Amino acid sequence: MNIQLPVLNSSDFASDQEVRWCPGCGDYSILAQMRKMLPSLGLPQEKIVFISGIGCSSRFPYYMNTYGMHSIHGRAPAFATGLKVSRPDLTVFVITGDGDALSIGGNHLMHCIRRNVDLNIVMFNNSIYGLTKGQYSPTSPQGHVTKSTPMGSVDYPLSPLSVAIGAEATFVARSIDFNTKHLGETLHRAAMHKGTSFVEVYQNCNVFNDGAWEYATNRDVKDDNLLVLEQGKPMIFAKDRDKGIRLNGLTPEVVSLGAGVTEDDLLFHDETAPSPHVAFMLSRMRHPEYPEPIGVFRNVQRPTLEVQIAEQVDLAKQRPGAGDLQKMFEAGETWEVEETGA
Amino acid sequence: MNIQLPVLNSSDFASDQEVRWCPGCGDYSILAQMRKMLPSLGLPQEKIVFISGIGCSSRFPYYMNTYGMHSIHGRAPAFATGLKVSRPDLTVFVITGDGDALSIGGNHLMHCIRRNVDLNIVMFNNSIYGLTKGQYSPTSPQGHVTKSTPMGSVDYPLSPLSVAIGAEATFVARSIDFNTKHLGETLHRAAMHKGTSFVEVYQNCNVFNDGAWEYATNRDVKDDNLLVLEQGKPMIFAKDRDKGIRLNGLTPEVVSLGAGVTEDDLLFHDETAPSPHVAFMLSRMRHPEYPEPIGVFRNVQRPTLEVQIAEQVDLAKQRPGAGDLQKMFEAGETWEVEETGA
Amino acid sequence: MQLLGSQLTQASAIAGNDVATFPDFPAEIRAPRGTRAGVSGFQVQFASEEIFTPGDGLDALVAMNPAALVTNVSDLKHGGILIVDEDSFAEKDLKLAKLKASPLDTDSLEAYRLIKVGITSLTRRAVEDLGLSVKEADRCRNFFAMGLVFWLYGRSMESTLRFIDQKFKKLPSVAEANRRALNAGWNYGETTEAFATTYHIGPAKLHGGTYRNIMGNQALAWGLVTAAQRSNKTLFLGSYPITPASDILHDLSRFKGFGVQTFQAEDEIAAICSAIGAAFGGSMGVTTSSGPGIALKMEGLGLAVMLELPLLVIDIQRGGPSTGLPTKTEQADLLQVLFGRNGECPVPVIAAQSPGDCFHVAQEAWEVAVRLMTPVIILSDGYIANGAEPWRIPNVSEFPPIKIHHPTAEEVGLPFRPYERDEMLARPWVVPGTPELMHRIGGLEKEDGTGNISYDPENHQKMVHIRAQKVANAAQLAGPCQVDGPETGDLLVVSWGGTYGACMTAARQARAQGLSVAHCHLRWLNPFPTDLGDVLRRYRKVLVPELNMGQLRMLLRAKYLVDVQGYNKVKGKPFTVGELVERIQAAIVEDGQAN
Amino acid sequence: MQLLGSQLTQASAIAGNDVATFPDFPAEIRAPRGTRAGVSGFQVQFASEEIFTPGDGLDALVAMNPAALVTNVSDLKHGGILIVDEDSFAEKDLKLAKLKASPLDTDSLEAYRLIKVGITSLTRRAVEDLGLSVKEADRCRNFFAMGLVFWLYGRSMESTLRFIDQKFKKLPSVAEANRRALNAGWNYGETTEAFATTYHIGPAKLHGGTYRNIMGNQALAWGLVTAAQRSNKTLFLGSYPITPASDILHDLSRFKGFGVQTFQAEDEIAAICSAIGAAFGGSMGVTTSSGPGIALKMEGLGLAVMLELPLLVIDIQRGGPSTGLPTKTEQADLLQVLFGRNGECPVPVIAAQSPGDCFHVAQEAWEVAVRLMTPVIILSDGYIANGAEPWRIPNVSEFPPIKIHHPTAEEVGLPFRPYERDEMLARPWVVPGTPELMHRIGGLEKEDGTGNISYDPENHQKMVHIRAQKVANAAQLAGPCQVDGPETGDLLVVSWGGTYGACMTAARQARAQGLSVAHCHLRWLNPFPTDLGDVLRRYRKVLVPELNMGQLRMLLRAKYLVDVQGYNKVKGKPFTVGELVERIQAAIVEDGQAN
Ligand SMILES: Cc1ncc(C[n+]2csc(CCOP(=O)(O)OP(=O)(O)O)c2C)c(N)n1
Ligand SMILES: Cc1ncc(C[n+]2csc(CCOP(=O)(O)OP(=O)(O)O)c2C)c(N)n1
Ligand code: SF4
Ligand code: SF4
Ligand SMILES: [Mg+2]
Ligand SMILES: [Mg+2]
Repeated sequence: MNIQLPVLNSSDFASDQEVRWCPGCGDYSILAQMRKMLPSLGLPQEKIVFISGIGCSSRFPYYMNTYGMHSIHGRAPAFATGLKVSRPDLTVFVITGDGDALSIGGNHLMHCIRRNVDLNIVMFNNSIYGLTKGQYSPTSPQGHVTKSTPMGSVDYPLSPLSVAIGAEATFVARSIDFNTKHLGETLHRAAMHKGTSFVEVYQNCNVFNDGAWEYATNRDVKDDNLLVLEQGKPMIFAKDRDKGIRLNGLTPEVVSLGAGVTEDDLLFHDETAPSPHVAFMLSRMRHPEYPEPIGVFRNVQRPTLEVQIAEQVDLAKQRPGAGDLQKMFEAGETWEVEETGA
Repeated sequence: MNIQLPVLNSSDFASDQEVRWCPGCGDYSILAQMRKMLPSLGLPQEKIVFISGIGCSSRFPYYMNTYGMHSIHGRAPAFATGLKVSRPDLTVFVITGDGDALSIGGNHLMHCIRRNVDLNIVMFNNSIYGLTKGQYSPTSPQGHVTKSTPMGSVDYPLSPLSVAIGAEATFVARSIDFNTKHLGETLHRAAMHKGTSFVEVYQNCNVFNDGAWEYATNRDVKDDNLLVLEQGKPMIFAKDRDKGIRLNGLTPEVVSLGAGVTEDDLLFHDETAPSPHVAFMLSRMRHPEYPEPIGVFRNVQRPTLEVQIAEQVDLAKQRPGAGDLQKMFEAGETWEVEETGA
Repeated sequence: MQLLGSQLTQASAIAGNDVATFPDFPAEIRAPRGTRAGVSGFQVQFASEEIFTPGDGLDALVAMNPAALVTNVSDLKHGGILIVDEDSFAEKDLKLAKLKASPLDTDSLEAYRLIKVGITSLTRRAVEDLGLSVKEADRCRNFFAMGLVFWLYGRSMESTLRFIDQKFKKLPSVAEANRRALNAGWNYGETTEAFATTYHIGPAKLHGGTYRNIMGNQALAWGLVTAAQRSNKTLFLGSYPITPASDILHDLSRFKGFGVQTFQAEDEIAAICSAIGAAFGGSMGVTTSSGPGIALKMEGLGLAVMLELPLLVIDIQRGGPSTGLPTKTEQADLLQVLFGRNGECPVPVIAAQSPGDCFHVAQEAWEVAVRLMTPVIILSDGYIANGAEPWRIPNVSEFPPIKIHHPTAEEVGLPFRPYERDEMLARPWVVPGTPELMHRIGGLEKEDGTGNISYDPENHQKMVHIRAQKVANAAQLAGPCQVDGPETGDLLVVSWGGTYGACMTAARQARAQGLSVAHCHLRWLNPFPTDLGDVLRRYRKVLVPELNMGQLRMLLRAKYLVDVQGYNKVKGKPFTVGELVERIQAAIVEDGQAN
Repeated sequence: MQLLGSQLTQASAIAGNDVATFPDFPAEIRAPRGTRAGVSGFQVQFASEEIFTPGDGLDALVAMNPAALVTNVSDLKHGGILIVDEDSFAEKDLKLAKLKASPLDTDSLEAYRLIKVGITSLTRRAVEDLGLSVKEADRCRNFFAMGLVFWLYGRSMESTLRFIDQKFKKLPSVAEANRRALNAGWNYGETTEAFATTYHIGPAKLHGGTYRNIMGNQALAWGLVTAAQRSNKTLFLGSYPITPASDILHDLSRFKGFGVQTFQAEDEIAAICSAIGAAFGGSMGVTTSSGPGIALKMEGLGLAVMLELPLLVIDIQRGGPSTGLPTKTEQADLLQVLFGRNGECPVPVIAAQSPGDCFHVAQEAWEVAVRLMTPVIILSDGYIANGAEPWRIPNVSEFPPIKIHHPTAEEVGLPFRPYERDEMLARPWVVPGTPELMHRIGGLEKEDGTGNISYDPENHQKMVHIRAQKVANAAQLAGPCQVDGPETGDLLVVSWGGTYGACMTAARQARAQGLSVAHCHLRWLNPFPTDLGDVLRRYRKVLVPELNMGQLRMLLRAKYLVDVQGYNKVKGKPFTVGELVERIQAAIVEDGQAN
């Protein structure tokens, strides 16, 4: 039977709840792109679930006209895992912040990723705890002065994508709140991936950490500071697309094109490389030493957790006697007792 | 004043408690090497602390004649962090298992490593939960049949060293329980490192996962299956030392020496490389595709957490008025009230 | 020893006895054989009448080495039979057990009927010509001991012989060796004159039917699967291994044929959260653990209370606090599961009373969870979990279905109000995938009816009351108190959980002695039966024996202002009937003294 | 608004009034200005007599927009002054507040003395020539309102002018604008005829000395530092941000000059574990959180109980369960902190009664922790944490030292017995680095004295009793009940925590009305004062008002079998004195009715 789905648009994914982030917050843009992207999946709203932790970003599910759960701090991947394993028919998004995902929730994130549950994790990275009003987060740079670090943070920051790749990720990408087109496309590709997709989105918290991603969003400099990864393409960047990334021995270096350096000398991006070590190398390229890569770093296939669990269940169900309670109770040693009227 | 420390030996580090692992367990060997190595640090017993979580391996502190804490499951790095920050004068070891460190404790491990607390973490990897009698662990291979996975585990395993490197580790190494010399040296180097050292030790659980590391311990095959990393040396391995690792494009490959391939064509190991991506690549080389590297993968310097915290405290103490309670109480608006006999 | 114990249990059950067992494992560490810490014990009581405990003092004790002897002999009744392997009392054995002299050489064992048997040498001789190594031969010693005990109590060796065949199918020489050892033991009993008498324990009066032995954790796993089948639900277990709860995970992971999904999570937090996620999706979400792991689940459980989703949280209690005594039993998590969450956060709690009861408790808990849309906590303990008892196999076709309905848009109408309630105050369980009923749930206080976030003071007060009343409504499903004994009298013994058998037996024995004692066992610890206050007040005194410092006692005193007295034991061991009878006697004579 | 409130507090305090405040934040989310969810409130009471609460109904309300008006007007007393910015009642403002019509145009405000002021336009005009944008100009409106209120109550603007200078040092034009707005507000009051009267509140009778305002979390932070200084210890704070506890972390992180180490951990579990690690090392280990985070700390706290190390665990309670109402106040974590751990796991608990009291509580808790070698829990709540009161600045040189001794080998002798106890049952706090006293601690049950692992049943029972008795010994340090009012009588009001002020004021008012009412406030919730049972029994009735469903009440009933009645409110808001007085009156007349 071929059911014709109604064609949905962005506003069909807006819930009736008032959106309550600070004016100017990058979260609005991500929300808009998500709503815009979802119709492209061809799914009715009821087949989609958003699960979040706690944080400004984690208010996201309330604003989506889908099923949703605003759970507890850091644990969204665990709720989502249980849901997806038991309901593989649903498309499940996890919305999380840098504190939610990497501080209290780091372990769940890591295990969800290695198990390759078919979830779409979108981490809003504003390098700050927004909801609790401005403490540093695991992605805040050393020296960051915040409410809890008046003399500057001394913790060395995590690189979210390095963590994800180190945890055996099959899909890893990065985008930017106000780079709406790139963000929409990245969210779409993440949604299409079978397995855990992990997307880091640079998000501006204009109240507690304004301008953290200035170098990547300021019109004047962003092209010089970003390297847009494209599958199979050489790694070229800069406003005039006159620079590229080349491998010098084992180390990537920035080179200017021309004067003896051609595109063929550059690294070519292969998101499907079986080994993650090149994707890991890309995750190490940080501003200002390097242009920061955005786009899909890694995109490979591996059986998903829920499919493997379903397969084992299916296999077990085919065994003789499977699903027969009475048989199970009666297996092994049994004996008869005559009614004695006790 | 120059205090002459008594020269200690291995038995000075043995506590009076009976060692109670199963006969044949790899833990005995690690214990022996640890006791043997400690005198080389030139520290009196009272300056050393062992902190563990829960697991067979985590019984370790009881057997050491040092200070010790057998804490709760997965949290040893957190206890150790508090201890080291408040007592930088102590040398602190964390003893943990693959379940303790990577399952319930994964997040603490990751954050401890990125903060670069000066701790020595030794993870006994037997790819099984020993203490709870045989469930699979985060390092168990897919398909592993255990008490909790009668049809084989479906979780994709973590590579402990990839996780550590992804979490910004400054010192990462691997050794093997019954490779006593290598183990002793590795433990020594880890102890000498300033910052978090993470050492994975392949450990045989002869009761619940016997032979997991057979390929790396069996006299007949181990040399062919292991690549011993040595700083500045080419990556040569195999019983006859006739094979090596060469980079083919971006991918490491096994080559035979001779017939046009010389040592100079091989990768040279540099544990001090500033970027961790080559160390990460090495952490991806797994049996049987590759010989598995043992030794020190990465060894770089970065300020440690406790030193940075101490520095901020010292700095703050030098500020005028620092440490003056009375001044703090009286700062800001105050007013006088006359005694009214109320 | 565990093997010997379970075989004897089996054989006795088949002989028609009622049986009850108490395996006593060494602590988690694999302590060396022969040391005191390495002693593994297994206590079994079989009787020709209905019994509810594995017995108090021992009538007979088999000690395979000095460590086992000294650790257990104090439990042997005076005049009891003491069988020892005299080959295992050499210098090195004594040293391992930290003994200076052999107890066999002193007069410390005078009170018992000591029977020294050269079990090791006899076993070796029995298997001599099979070409086994000494080590292999010595492994058969337990079967020799088993044969001897079987002979002593006239048990049939049939099922054990079958067991040997089965277990060592692939090792025929081992099978043969064990068979021989078993027979040698039996023959030893029959041919030597070591034993003055043998014992005959006739069949117990049990309800007619087909029986099998069942262990507590097994019964829980079976009860869970049965509940899932009855309600036509996929059972999703999110769990993390921990003693003594792991076996439920192990069992359920073998039930994939029933559609069961098991997920060994990275920790207990993820375990409960995954189960809640599954519950949101419409599955039967279950999570299992023991004390320390339960502590970690409390934040997640608080969310489940707010979400008002059905969920089962199972706590197999062990000795605490902290890591405590992981292999020992205790009842000291009651207050934790009732109160261990921030805010006013009520959850129904039910406790299993025996291994077989776990089967029922799992189903009852699930019925309440789905009827009220609430998480429910099941308490069991190490004693129940590893204990066994005969279990009458039910007729599966007689189980009524558990009805669960996931409403559709046609049924509930639009706009959908996810926190609208029925007469029991349950909200509708609408699952993702249901067209038009998209909604969002979460841990912030919700507006009555709509489920929208609300910080309104009046609404908060109202919701707190609704959640409390909803849990209180479970009393309607659970029914009134069950009292065994006179309706009024001198003393009411109130028990909960695994002390059921000991308390009920003690109360009966006391009654048999002419005392006016009744027994009331509470299955539900929250809410209490609505008539409990009345029942308590019908007796001159109330005694609550607990394997903790008085947790139920505190609740009863607070709620009913009755001067409930406690009998408390925190030794990692169950009550003996004898000590309870004594306490009952004392309570009746002594002046009521408030504490 | 928070700014306005704190300035008014300041100015009133300087005028010699006693003051008490209650800031009411919008929920965590930064809700848009002008919406109901975005309303930020600040309640302040100042009086010429000693006061203990921020007042019940409001005498005057300043509402800067329709949302603020409708959210708060119901708290305004009939006849009270209502100042509104009439410029902010345009169509779009009403829409934001979800209002169909302007309340200013209806008769809904008839009961109040409504004073409409064009605050926005007047402010704009006042700063006109400073070249500010409209947005910037509008930011000064609060200062206009402040000026008006200052005039109304005859407060000096001096400290606020100083504050402006200080705060906007780098933005002279903003400073000037704010100064002008403030003056314009004052002048508006003086020149218009809007107000019939002004008010004069004379100085309150307080103990003589130098005073300042102090907020609860600040006082806690100061108390902790003071305790550390008094005991010559390094204060190590392991914490994870959470409302309303984060400010303690913020404050302490600025106290590095006192040697304080703050560690923002990855989560609450790591936070408490790091603090325990620091305690092992000999530091003053502290961890702070609120309900959901406290739930996560319970397993770690259980270990601390076994390790018998001093530790402070601070719970700033908020509305629950689960995420609940994060910015609202509640007292519903009492049972959680008492019982939220596996096994029998007792911990002393102390609760702060007011913002200033936090300073003392922190030190008392630490004294008990080190004297008994035990973790101690400190309860505060959102109301205390953010409330302020005048605080008499103590003379630091008068603080006695808190003596702590870390024994050496010479002192304790060898072999070292880490679980040997002194007369209070405390074990020695030997720290790593001490030669010859190397020892190992952990969460498994320990042998009495040696601290070696022990699974011995008798030993376990003994240790459970010892740990219980040790905590009970804290009662010796805490002293007897303090009763305010007659020694016997009709009613005893028992309170704990942040309801102190309201309960004590209500009891006094009731007494002033001739009722026989006394008030007893419990600082320690575990153990209770040893004379508490006697005290309770001296009154015909006992009433326990709590911002929960009756948690202390349950404990008192269980322990003393006294028919304690509750008055319970769970609305995220403190008690008003008025409702308590009413309840007291009712309790005295009505028949005692059990639960
Ligand atoms: C168990 C627990 N601990 C702490 C908190 C407080 N808390 C809520 S959100 C948050 C961090 C928010 O940061 P992030 O995840 O980066 O989200 P953002 O607000 O920046 O979007 C914290 C610490 C909580 N709600 N629960
Ligand atoms: C909170 C908590 N959850 C679970 C356990 C049970 N437990 C103890 S050790 C362990 C895993 C042990 O595995 P591993 O860390 O690999 O150590 P090994 O025994 O293999 O050395 C588990 C699940 C516990 N003690 N505490
Ligand atoms: S605090 Fe920051 S992240 Fe949160 S809503 Fe405001 S701008 Fe956005
Ligand atoms: S169970 Fe395995 S890891 Fe544990 S002590 Fe025995 S052999 Fe070693
Ligand atoms: Mg953030
Ligand atoms: Mg292991």
